[in-house]
Amino acid sequence: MVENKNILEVKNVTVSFDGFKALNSLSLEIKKSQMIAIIGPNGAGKTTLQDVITGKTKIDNGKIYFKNNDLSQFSEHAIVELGIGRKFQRPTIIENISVWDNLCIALNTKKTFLSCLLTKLKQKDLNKLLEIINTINLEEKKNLIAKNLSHGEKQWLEIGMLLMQESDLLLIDEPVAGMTETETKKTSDLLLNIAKDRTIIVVEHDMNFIESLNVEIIVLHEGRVLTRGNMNSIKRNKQVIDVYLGR
Amino acid sequence: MKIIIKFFYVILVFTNLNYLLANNNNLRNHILELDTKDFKKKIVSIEKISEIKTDLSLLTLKSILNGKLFIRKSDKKILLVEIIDRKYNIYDFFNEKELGIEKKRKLKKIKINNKIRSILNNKIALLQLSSGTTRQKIEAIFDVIKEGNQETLIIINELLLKEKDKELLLNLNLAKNSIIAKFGTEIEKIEAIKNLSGITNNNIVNILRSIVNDKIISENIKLEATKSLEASLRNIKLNNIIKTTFFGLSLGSVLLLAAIGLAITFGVVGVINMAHGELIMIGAYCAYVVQQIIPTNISASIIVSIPVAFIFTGFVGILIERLIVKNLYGRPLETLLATFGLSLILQQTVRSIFSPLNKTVYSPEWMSGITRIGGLELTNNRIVIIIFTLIVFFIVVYILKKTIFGLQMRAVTQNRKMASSMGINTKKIDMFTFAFGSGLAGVAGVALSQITNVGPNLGQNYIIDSFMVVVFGGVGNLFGTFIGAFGLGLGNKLLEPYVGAIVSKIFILLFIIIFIQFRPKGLFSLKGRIANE
Amino acid sequence: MNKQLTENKKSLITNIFLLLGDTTGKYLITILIISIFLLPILHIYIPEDSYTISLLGKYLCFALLALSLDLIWGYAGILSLGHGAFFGLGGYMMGMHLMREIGDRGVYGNPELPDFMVFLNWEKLPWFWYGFDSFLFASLMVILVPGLLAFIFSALAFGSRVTGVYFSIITQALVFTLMLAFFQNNFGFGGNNGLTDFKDILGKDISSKETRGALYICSAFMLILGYLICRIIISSKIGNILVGIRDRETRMRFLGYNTTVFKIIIFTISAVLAGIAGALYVPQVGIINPGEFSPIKSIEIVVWVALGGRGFLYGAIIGAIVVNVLKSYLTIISPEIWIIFLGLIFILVTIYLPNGLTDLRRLIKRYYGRK
Amino acid sequence: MYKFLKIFLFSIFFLNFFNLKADTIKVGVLHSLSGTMAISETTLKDTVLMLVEKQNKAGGLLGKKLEAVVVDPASDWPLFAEKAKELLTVQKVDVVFGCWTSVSRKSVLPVFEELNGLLFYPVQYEGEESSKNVFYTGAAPNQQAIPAVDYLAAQGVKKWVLAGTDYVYPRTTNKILESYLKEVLGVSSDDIMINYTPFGHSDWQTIVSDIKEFGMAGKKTAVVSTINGDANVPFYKELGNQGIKAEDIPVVAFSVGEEELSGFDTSPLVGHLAAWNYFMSAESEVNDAFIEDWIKFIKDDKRVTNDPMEAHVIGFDMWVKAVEKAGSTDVDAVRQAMYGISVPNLTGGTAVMNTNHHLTKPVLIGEIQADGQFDIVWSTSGGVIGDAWTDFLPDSARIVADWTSPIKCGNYNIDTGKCSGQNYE
Repeated sequence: MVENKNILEVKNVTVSFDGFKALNSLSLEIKKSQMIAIIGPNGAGKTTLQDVITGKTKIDNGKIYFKNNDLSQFSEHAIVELGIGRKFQRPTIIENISVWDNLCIALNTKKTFLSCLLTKLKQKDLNKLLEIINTINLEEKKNLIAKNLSHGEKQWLEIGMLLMQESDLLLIDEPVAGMTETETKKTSDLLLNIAKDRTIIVVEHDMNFIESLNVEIIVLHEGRVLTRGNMNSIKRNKQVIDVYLGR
Repeated sequence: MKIIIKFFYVILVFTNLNYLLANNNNLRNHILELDTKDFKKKIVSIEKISEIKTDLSLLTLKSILNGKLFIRKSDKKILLVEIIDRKYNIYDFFNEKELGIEKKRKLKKIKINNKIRSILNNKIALLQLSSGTTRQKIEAIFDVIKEGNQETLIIINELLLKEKDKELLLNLNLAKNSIIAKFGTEIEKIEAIKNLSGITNNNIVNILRSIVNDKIISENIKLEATKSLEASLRNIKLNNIIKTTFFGLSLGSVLLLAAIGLAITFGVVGVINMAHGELIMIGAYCAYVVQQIIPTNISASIIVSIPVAFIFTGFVGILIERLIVKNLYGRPLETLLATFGLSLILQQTVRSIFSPLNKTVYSPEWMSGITRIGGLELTNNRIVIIIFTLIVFFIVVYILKKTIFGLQMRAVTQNRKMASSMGINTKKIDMFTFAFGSGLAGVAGVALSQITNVGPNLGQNYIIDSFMVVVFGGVGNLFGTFIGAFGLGLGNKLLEPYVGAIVSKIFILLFIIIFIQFRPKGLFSLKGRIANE
Repeated sequence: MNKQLTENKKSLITNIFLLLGDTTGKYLITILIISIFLLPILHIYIPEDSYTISLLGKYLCFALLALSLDLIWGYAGILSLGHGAFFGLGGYMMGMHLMREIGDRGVYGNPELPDFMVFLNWEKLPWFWYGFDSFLFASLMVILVPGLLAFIFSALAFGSRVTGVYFSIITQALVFTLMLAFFQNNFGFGGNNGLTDFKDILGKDISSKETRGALYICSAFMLILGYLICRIIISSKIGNILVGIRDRETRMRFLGYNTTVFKIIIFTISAVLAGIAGALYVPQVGIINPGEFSPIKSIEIVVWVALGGRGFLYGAIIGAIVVNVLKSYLTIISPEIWIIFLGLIFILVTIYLPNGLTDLRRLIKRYYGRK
Repeated sequence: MYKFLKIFLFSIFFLNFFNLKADTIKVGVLHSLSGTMAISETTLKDTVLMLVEKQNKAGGLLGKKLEAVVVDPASDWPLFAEKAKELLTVQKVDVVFGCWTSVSRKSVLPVFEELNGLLFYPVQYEGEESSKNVFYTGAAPNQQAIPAVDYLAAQGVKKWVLAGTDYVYPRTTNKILESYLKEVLGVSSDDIMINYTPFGHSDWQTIVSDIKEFGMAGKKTAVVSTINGDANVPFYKELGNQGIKAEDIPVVAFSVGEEELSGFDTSPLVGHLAAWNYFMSAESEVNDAFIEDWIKFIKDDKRVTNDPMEAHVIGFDMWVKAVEKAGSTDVDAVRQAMYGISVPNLTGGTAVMNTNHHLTKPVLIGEIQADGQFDIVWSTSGGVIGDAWTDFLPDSARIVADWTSPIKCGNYNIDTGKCSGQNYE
């Protein structure tokens, strides 16, 4: 009964790179269709956490359960099929093909060689494409080669690609880094908009942005959870202040 | 009284002169007898010549051996000939008077074949046992061991008394024992054979073998001989193991030399330089050219050509970097194509400048011949090259680790952006790094000119191996290149005795392919940015 | 909106027609088809002409080879410095069949063994020569052997995430290994001399004008086929996926693509195409020997593609043809220094035309555009 | 693009009609000027050019001037075939002088037979071939290998090392020698060591020290080397370095001539042998004249002459003589005229073309001197007739070559009484 409430359970996971413990027996649960923000100083283990969840980095010990599946059993692309999507810090889209094609290849269909060769686009897929390209409001740029997009647009396109995957858990790393005010605003709207029917983990430095999202916050420090709670409680938390002021 | 003395004196002089003249006369006759196609006759007259134990007869034998003794067809005059680029400068054999230049057609060379050559060597050896340098003497002793007999034994005994040099005495004793083992009395023989036990010199081993296989010889001699022989064979086995390792090391050092420049251009600048082999080739030609400029002193020319090659190829490297590579940074695969085109050009250019034929690069004295460590025989040029390689390698390491240039170079390797933001002029570093790598290729070329042919194709034989070494060791990691080179070299040589040259090479290649599967970034992969994608 | 709809409703069939959307491809194929009808007739009716056709045939084989390389390098970003391996293997498979067809007409008149085996005192035919008497078996092998090798090799390499330069170098190691192996006389493939002295193919005299014409037609046809196959692949969704793998492999993985499998499949397809090219090449030049496995030759293939324009299928074809035509002409016009010309061209193109001759075309277009 | 292709296609077809007017006699030269074989073949190209020039100075041939057509097959065997075709069909040459390696010859053979061309092949080779369209002016195995072995045996050699590069010429030669040593000289098989190395093998340490060990064990030993071109320099250097003297273990080579020796310092190698049909040191007026011409032509008095050059000289003179005799350059007429034709060779004798398309030549054995030249220490009294099919291999012993009637074929099987192989009428 616990399981079906929590979509992701990280159970005292440890990862160390030659001696240095990036994650130090870290544990946390995340409920279904909840948006959560992870903050923490550099080296707190934010990126590593995402790496282990997406199977990019192998775990030394501990377990991670996603929808009750032990993720250590799955390879990267299999984990994706389970429904975890990841957005990198720097926008990683396929620069040399059009916006539309980027979304197409993100489309959640059978992803074997043959099916990619033979299957054509179905009506419902097409509608979905159009719907999402609207949500990330790039529809008038859909035939543009992706590398010609602005930084913000690239970020949205990548988010759009995650949406195409219909993943239940999105890991989003610093979405607004280097964005203009307006872009930041748009982005937060976009996230809140898509957060309705899926779980999202946002990793971000920009406090104002997180505040604007106003969601539960997890503070990481030295590879373990320092505390979690809403913005106000975090702001008042002494440890957090120490960590951030570096005392 | 005075008169009488004078008279005697005159007679003395006369007889003496007569004696000498007589000698020279029959020496001349014997030499003229050598003017025949029949080598058996030649042998006879050479025996006769060697019986005249004068300096002139020794000179005769030597000049026959060196192919300097000629006879003028017209007047049957005996001549010494110095051939300096196809010009025949002739001298009177008896009074060394220079007689100018003569046409080849007018002269007749006194030809010898291997049989005569070995006879001559032996005769000269005997004469040289008493005269000549220590080295000559030792060589002479080994000649004696081959076909020693009682008469040589006498000479050796004399020498044993008056020689001081330790090594010389050692070898003399060997020779003595080897002869006694053949001709001595039973007790002497056993004694001698005991002393020969464990010696790995081929001739001595053969003597022991022949004794063992001897039907009529007494049992206890045979027994002793078998013991000694077994000891020797054991040592030979041991030596062979050491030898194989040595071969491996020297092959490794050649690979390292060829690869080290590539490791730098490839690892640091991230340029796949297909013309690297041609840079090596240019280095070798530098050695050739320098030797043309100072033909008199070979050692000097080799020493000089090392910096010359380094600077020249380095300069070529700068040109390549400025004209081609500069435009292609961040596109390593394109550099591969451009430099491939370049390698074609360089090859053909060299071909049209120096002709497609191989060029002679002479080896200095200290790089030829063999060094004997106990029974072990190691070739000098290989020893020199191994040492040279190590020196070069450590200099390179020093430059990378201890100098500003090296520091900046490593900075650029690991994080170009960071480096440039720290105010390092990465463009410049790239240029000098490339030049440095090219220069090293040139140095390698000089070394290779000592063991292989200096021709337009020199480079091609090494480029692939160099790539294998660098990739195997891990791009951008000099130490990896070091281990890679010696690892592959040793592996190749340890396999060769069992499977042969070709198959061992195939195995090595397959090994690399498999190995890369387990360490996709080579033996020692570099953290951070590496020449990749 | 509707436009989008139709544009994206691409079925397999429409794919084929779509390729005629790319003008140059259209031209190429038209030329090839015309040549199929024109050249053999010309060839038979010009009595002096005995080699132009097989020369052109040879170019087409090289074009197919270049095409196969462009498929993996231009699109999936996999640079193989050892594609000659598959070309050569395909060639050897065909060569072996042709050797068997000689039968007892070898110089020793031995019905059992090829000549080179006779004078190396082979008692009996080695097992790996069995079956090559049948053309079908041989042509099956032409596809299987290179395909299988490529599959195993790439499965190993991509499976353990060998990428970039490292992959290129081990492909080079592969081709170099094959060269050394085939050079060995006791390896059973004729050593340095390779396989030669062919007599017939499918019972027809191999040097008759008709056969030559037929071989040309086959080559042209295979080239068209190869082009279509590649075109279908890259104009389908896979085209984008391959580009994705080339530019951002991690992203593709996080999109749920098993990029390894994609790479293996595409690499194998490319190898098979190369093998077929080799098989067509051998009967037209009349010899196959380990020289085809020399690493330098494999690099040359890369140069053709780069010259013609990496990432444009027709570019590869044009590149292969241009370089080899240059080779054929220069080797007789200026035998002494032609290689220097060739080298210069390589350098200039790589520096100034990053997309090869296709850039040239674009430049010309722009030039006329200004007028 | 389309335009370009159109132009290219047409030009190729028109090429065929360019060279129809023939006011000169065309001599094709098919030698690699680039790639690995350039080192050996470039010299032969120059030789032919020199001969053509000389012939033109002497008033040409049949009142026409000779014109040399040089192509570069770039050490690429299929390209050899292509270039041969081009020479014969596009350039319409009347004769071709060319090829060095066996594989290049094998690759052009079908072309010459199909188009009925005429090829003069100047290099010593493994035999086992006699094509209607090829004249082999180099040595056959019985004109090089076997006399050399006889000579060494006479010098008291009891153990033999057969070292060669792994390709067809050494394989065949060694096979012939092996059976010759065993059957004729009665050498036991454990007194024979056979070793093969890849092309351009550069690290000889192991092999040379093996040879040393094999050779120092009592019996007099000799090495018969069929090591090819580039690999020789490192091999000989290693010999010198490991102190193998010619008196201890003589090495007799079949592919090492003056030109190979000019590539390095021979002083450590004095006394090692080579067997050829010509040495630069041969004492004859014609030879001196030839050397003078050559040095004048090549403008470099360091350059040497070698056996394949002589082969081209003989071949060229024979062809000229045959053309004059036939009164035309028609291939069939010339071929008929070639049989029994004789010209002076450079060593003071005469070379005769036999009906098996091989020459009668003297066999010389020379010892390497410090100046990179050979001293001739032995030579056959008269000429030796080149034998296309060796008598020491069971399969080829049964085959003879004779291109005159009644046999009229290159490989006539005595047992079955019929011809096999592609090259019979």
